[in-house]
Amino acid sequence: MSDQVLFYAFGAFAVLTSALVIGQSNPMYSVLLLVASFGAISGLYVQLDAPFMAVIQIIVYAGAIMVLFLYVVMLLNAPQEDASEWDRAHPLRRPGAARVGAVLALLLVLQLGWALSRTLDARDTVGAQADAETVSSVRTIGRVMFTDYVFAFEATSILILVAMVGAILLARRETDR
Amino acid sequence: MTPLSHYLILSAILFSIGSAGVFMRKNLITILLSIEIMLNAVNLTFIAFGRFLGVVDGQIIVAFVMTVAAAEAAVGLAIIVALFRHRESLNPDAFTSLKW
Amino acid sequence: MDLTLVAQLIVIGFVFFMLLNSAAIMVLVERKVCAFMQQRLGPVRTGPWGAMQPMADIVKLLFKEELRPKAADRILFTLAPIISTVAAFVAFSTVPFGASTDFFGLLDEPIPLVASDVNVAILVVFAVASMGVYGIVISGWASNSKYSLLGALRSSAQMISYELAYGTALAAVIVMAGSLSIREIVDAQAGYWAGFIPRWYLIPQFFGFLIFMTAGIAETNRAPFDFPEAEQELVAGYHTEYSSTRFALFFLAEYINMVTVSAVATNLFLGGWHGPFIPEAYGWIWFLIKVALLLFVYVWIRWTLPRYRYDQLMQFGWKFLLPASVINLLATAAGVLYFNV
Amino acid sequence: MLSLIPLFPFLGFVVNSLAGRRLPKAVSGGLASLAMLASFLLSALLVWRLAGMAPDARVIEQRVYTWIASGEFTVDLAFRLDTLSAVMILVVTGIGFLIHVYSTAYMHQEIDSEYARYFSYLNLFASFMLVLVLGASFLVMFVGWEGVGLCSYLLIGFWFAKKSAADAGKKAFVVNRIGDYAFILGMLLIATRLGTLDFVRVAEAVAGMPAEATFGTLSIAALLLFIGATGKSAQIPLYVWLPDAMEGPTPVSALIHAATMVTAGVYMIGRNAVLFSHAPDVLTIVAVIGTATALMAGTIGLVQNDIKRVLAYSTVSQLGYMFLAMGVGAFGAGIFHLYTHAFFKALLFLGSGAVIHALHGEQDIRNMGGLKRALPITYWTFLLGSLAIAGVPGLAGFFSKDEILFETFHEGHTILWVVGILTSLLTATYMFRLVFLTFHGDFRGKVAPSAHPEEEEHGAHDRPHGHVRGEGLHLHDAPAAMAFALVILALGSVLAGYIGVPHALGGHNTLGTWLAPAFHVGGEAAESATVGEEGPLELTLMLVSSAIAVLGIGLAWFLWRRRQDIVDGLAQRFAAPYRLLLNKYYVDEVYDAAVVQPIRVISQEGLWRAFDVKIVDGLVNGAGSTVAGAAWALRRLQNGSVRAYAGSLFVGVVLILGYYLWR
Repeated sequence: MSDQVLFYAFGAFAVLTSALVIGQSNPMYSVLLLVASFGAISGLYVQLDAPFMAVIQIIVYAGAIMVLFLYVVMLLNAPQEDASEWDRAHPLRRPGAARVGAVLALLLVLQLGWALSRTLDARDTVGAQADAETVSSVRTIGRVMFTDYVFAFEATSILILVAMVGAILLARRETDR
Repeated sequence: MTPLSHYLILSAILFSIGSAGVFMRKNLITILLSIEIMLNAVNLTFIAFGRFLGVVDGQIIVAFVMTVAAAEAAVGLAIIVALFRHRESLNPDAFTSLKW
Repeated sequence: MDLTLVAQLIVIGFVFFMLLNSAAIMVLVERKVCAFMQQRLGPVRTGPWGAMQPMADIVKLLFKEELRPKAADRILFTLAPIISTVAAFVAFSTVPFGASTDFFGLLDEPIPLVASDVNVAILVVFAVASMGVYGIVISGWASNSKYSLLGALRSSAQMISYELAYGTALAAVIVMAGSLSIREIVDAQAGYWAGFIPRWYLIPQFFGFLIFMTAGIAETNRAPFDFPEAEQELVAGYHTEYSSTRFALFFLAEYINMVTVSAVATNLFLGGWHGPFIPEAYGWIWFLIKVALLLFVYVWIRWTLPRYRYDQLMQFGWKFLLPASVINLLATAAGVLYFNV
Repeated sequence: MLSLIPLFPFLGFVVNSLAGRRLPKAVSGGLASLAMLASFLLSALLVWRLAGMAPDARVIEQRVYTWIASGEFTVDLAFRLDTLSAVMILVVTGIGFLIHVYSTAYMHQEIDSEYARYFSYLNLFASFMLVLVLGASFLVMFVGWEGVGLCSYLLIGFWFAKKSAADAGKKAFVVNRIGDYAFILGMLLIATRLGTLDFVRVAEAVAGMPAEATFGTLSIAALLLFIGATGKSAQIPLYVWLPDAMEGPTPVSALIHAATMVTAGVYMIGRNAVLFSHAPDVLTIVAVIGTATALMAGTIGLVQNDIKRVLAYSTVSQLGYMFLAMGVGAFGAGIFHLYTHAFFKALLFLGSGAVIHALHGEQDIRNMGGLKRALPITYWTFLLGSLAIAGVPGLAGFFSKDEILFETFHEGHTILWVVGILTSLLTATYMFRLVFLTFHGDFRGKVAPSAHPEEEEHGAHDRPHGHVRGEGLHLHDAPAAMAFALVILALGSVLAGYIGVPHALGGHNTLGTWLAPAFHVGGEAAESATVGEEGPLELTLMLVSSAIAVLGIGLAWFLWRRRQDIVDGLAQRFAAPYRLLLNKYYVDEVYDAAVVQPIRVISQEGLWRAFDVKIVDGLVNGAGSTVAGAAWALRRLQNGSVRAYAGSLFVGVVLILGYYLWR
């Protein structure tokens, strides 16, 4: 039962923080809240017997990507959203696109939930079919990743390289040329 | 143990929050953050299913997703910085023309 | 089993206590060592041989006035030091400091001398340490002052840059030990080569060790990489605006990080609690000795080497240290494949 | 081995065209000449080998590779050397070599790059000409056929800065295209009807059929081919380009527009002797046109004042002779005349070139005269050439021309024979008019002193040695290289005839017998041997034509040396005909009115103004504006708001998901 409790705790925290990320207007807070929600999600990973991915989630997402975001926020000195807006207000009370968006999001949740209720039997638990060792072993992950997924791995590495070059080229000042 | 569907519903909620954020916000950075939320929601389903089926493939795909997310963040943020240099604004509606 | 729980709690408390005190002790050591290096006496008034100096400092810090700039962001300004300190403490939580003990037979089965035993411990250390950046960045941003902001940017950039070399150096050891659990890594270093050479990874991974320590010093923003506190340029860097307890927290975090890096280095390269003359059960003594040695090296370096220039630092990190660590990793992997150790 | 003959000049062309501008004149010129010499020696060797074979089996073939293979119709890139092409390659390479040597001196005042360009063209021409001659099938021949056309265009327009030269080049090319068009048609007709393009197989196929009494397929094919020949060999109606072609450098006129290229048509007919002899009507046409051309060109040549133009018209008329021979079925005689004519006409052109060279570009004979003493070598060689072309007994022209006339008479074309005789009278007359006006009498030109500036402006170069003082005029005779060519060719035009001494004169027409097998398919008897019986008749005819030649010379002497006034008087009394001749029967003007203008109008008003502007451009612009309109419509969607895009995408997701859930 304890893991149920943990699941709900983490889940609630993740949902709350994510909601707050898009719920308020200060990008600085958004980033930090997102980090928090990542923490919660990595907790869920631990729950799913994927400690490795949990740690990687922290290192890569929280430790690298989010720092990058934080950086840009600081670099641009995080302008609040344009004054001509009603960000202080609750999302649903905004006119136009925002409200539509909220409605659509709700629709999507309902649809997905419905789809799940139709496709899955709610009773079978994640751990029902396989035991933890099969998925928690870093060794297995490494072996599979570098055998079955080696091509994807190489492709990703090239993608990273391209992204790096592109980022440097884009963020460079024109006067450098 | 927690039912698989709970995880899926949770990720569905997260995904919807992210997607709602994409066009409820008027700040490019926040929009990118929302995209990250969506990616994480997807990751969660991957890992949950991987655990459910007892295979590591889910985790591996998540690793790839993270890599792609990193690349996307790097390039996206670089673009944002470049844009911000042109217009002192992060409002996506300020960038409706392809060149100026 | 209650006893086990109690013992576990005792261990955790012990770790917490040691870390708290490490800061105090390090302050004294630092000042003394620096004084001797500069032909001075250092603190002498407070207590015999100035031993009470840390107490005095703490009292002073605690009784100072809490200052917060008007334009500062209240929440984050308060949050930043907490994040740093928590990260520092948590980082140590998975670092074992001794062999399993049964507390002189009190327990029926021995418990490991570590706050929490995880099978990916080393990654956890790494991950939590990387969380420390947030404390610095947030503090720099929240205190809304140029010096703080610049200091924060610099130090975070520095930490991120050096994290890569840091992690790669770790990876080399992991490859050799074939495990992510610090405990297993340490046990892999038990025993001797040719009867007298200890099987520490220091020997096969000497370059790894150098890289690791260099990156570690940079990670903890210590001289000669102490840009956040480059007084001449940035007053005091990211904690310029901080005073009293909050400042004390940053202070504490810095020293704890030093201790953590030294402890990890001890476990990964110096054979942890393994050593001659002392029975396995009291291995933690060896551990303490080694950590103390490394900490002394920290202080030694600080008062010996001048500070780098910032661009030099970045150049060094990206253009030398990272490639070197990668080469080291590849060489290690090749060796492991070849000798299939 | 065989393919090397055209290859040598081609290599010369490659080198000179790629590296020429960097090479000094000595190298580029010497290289070109060496290439020609090499292929001449090689040809000589091969012909020697050919002579060693059995008279009926004198053929060397080389298949380089299969060029076209579609179904059972195949064309090989093959070369064939038989008795006919043997004569041709010797003429082409031999005279070609001499003219290359001559050019090294003649073109000396060009700058290096131009010099190299000139020689690269010349080499290219030689190589194409050899391909034409050696080609074993219509298609291969056509490659050379087109190639020489191209080179002639390039070389006529060599001084393209001069508008007249550029125009002349274009004119030559266009007129040639007309002929080539007919040639292609004939080729295709043969390919479709006989299923092959190889000369031998065509000949065999044709030999199987009876000669066409009425005008049938073979006749059409032959006629089309002949039209092509008229284009290339400057016969009525397509001769107009040749006189203008004199804009090119004189050696070019000598090589291309006198010795080799223009004879391609004659060669082609000889090559397809069997085909033509199976189309008697066409043969008659050939004979008539040849004679008409000969006469007309002769009359025009009588009054022209440009030294080179006179020679050009004489070339046309001599070609007329050759076609006459072909027309009366005396293929051997035609080729014989081609061969001798190559010598003396090349000689004459080179001589005129020497004169022009000496006078720094002066071409009008009215401004010449009395150059005999100034340019002895040129004079004597030129004189020999004139005698030879006039048909004075013992010289090359005599034998070939007489053989033609005899064959004509013998075949029963008496009218043609009369016209031929008349033409030969004309020939003798205008040639010696040229000689007298140029070399005898007093110098009529404005005294071109040795003042250097003027020479510079004539672009002349001034060598210190080799200057002869004549009439206080400062001239220099042909320099060594030119003199060499002149002398050799002079010897040629004296001796060349002796390989074709007719039986009547106790000789036994070696060339005739040598050539005979080329004009028949395998077994048929060489009938040129049967000429022998007519000995007495032939002798009488010879006497007649010799007399005519002498008469013509005398007439020229009388008119232009003694009684110039008579000439002027005639010119005044018969002003209209005189102007008619002077303006070459206004043929150019007629063509311009009849062909050029209509075409221009049609293309301008019809094709350009109407079709291109209205329809083509209309389509293009229409497509453009359509796209633009569509884009204008679609642009409404592309409002550039990121969140709008995201929203539409999101709506799509929700809808699709909903659809799949509902059903």
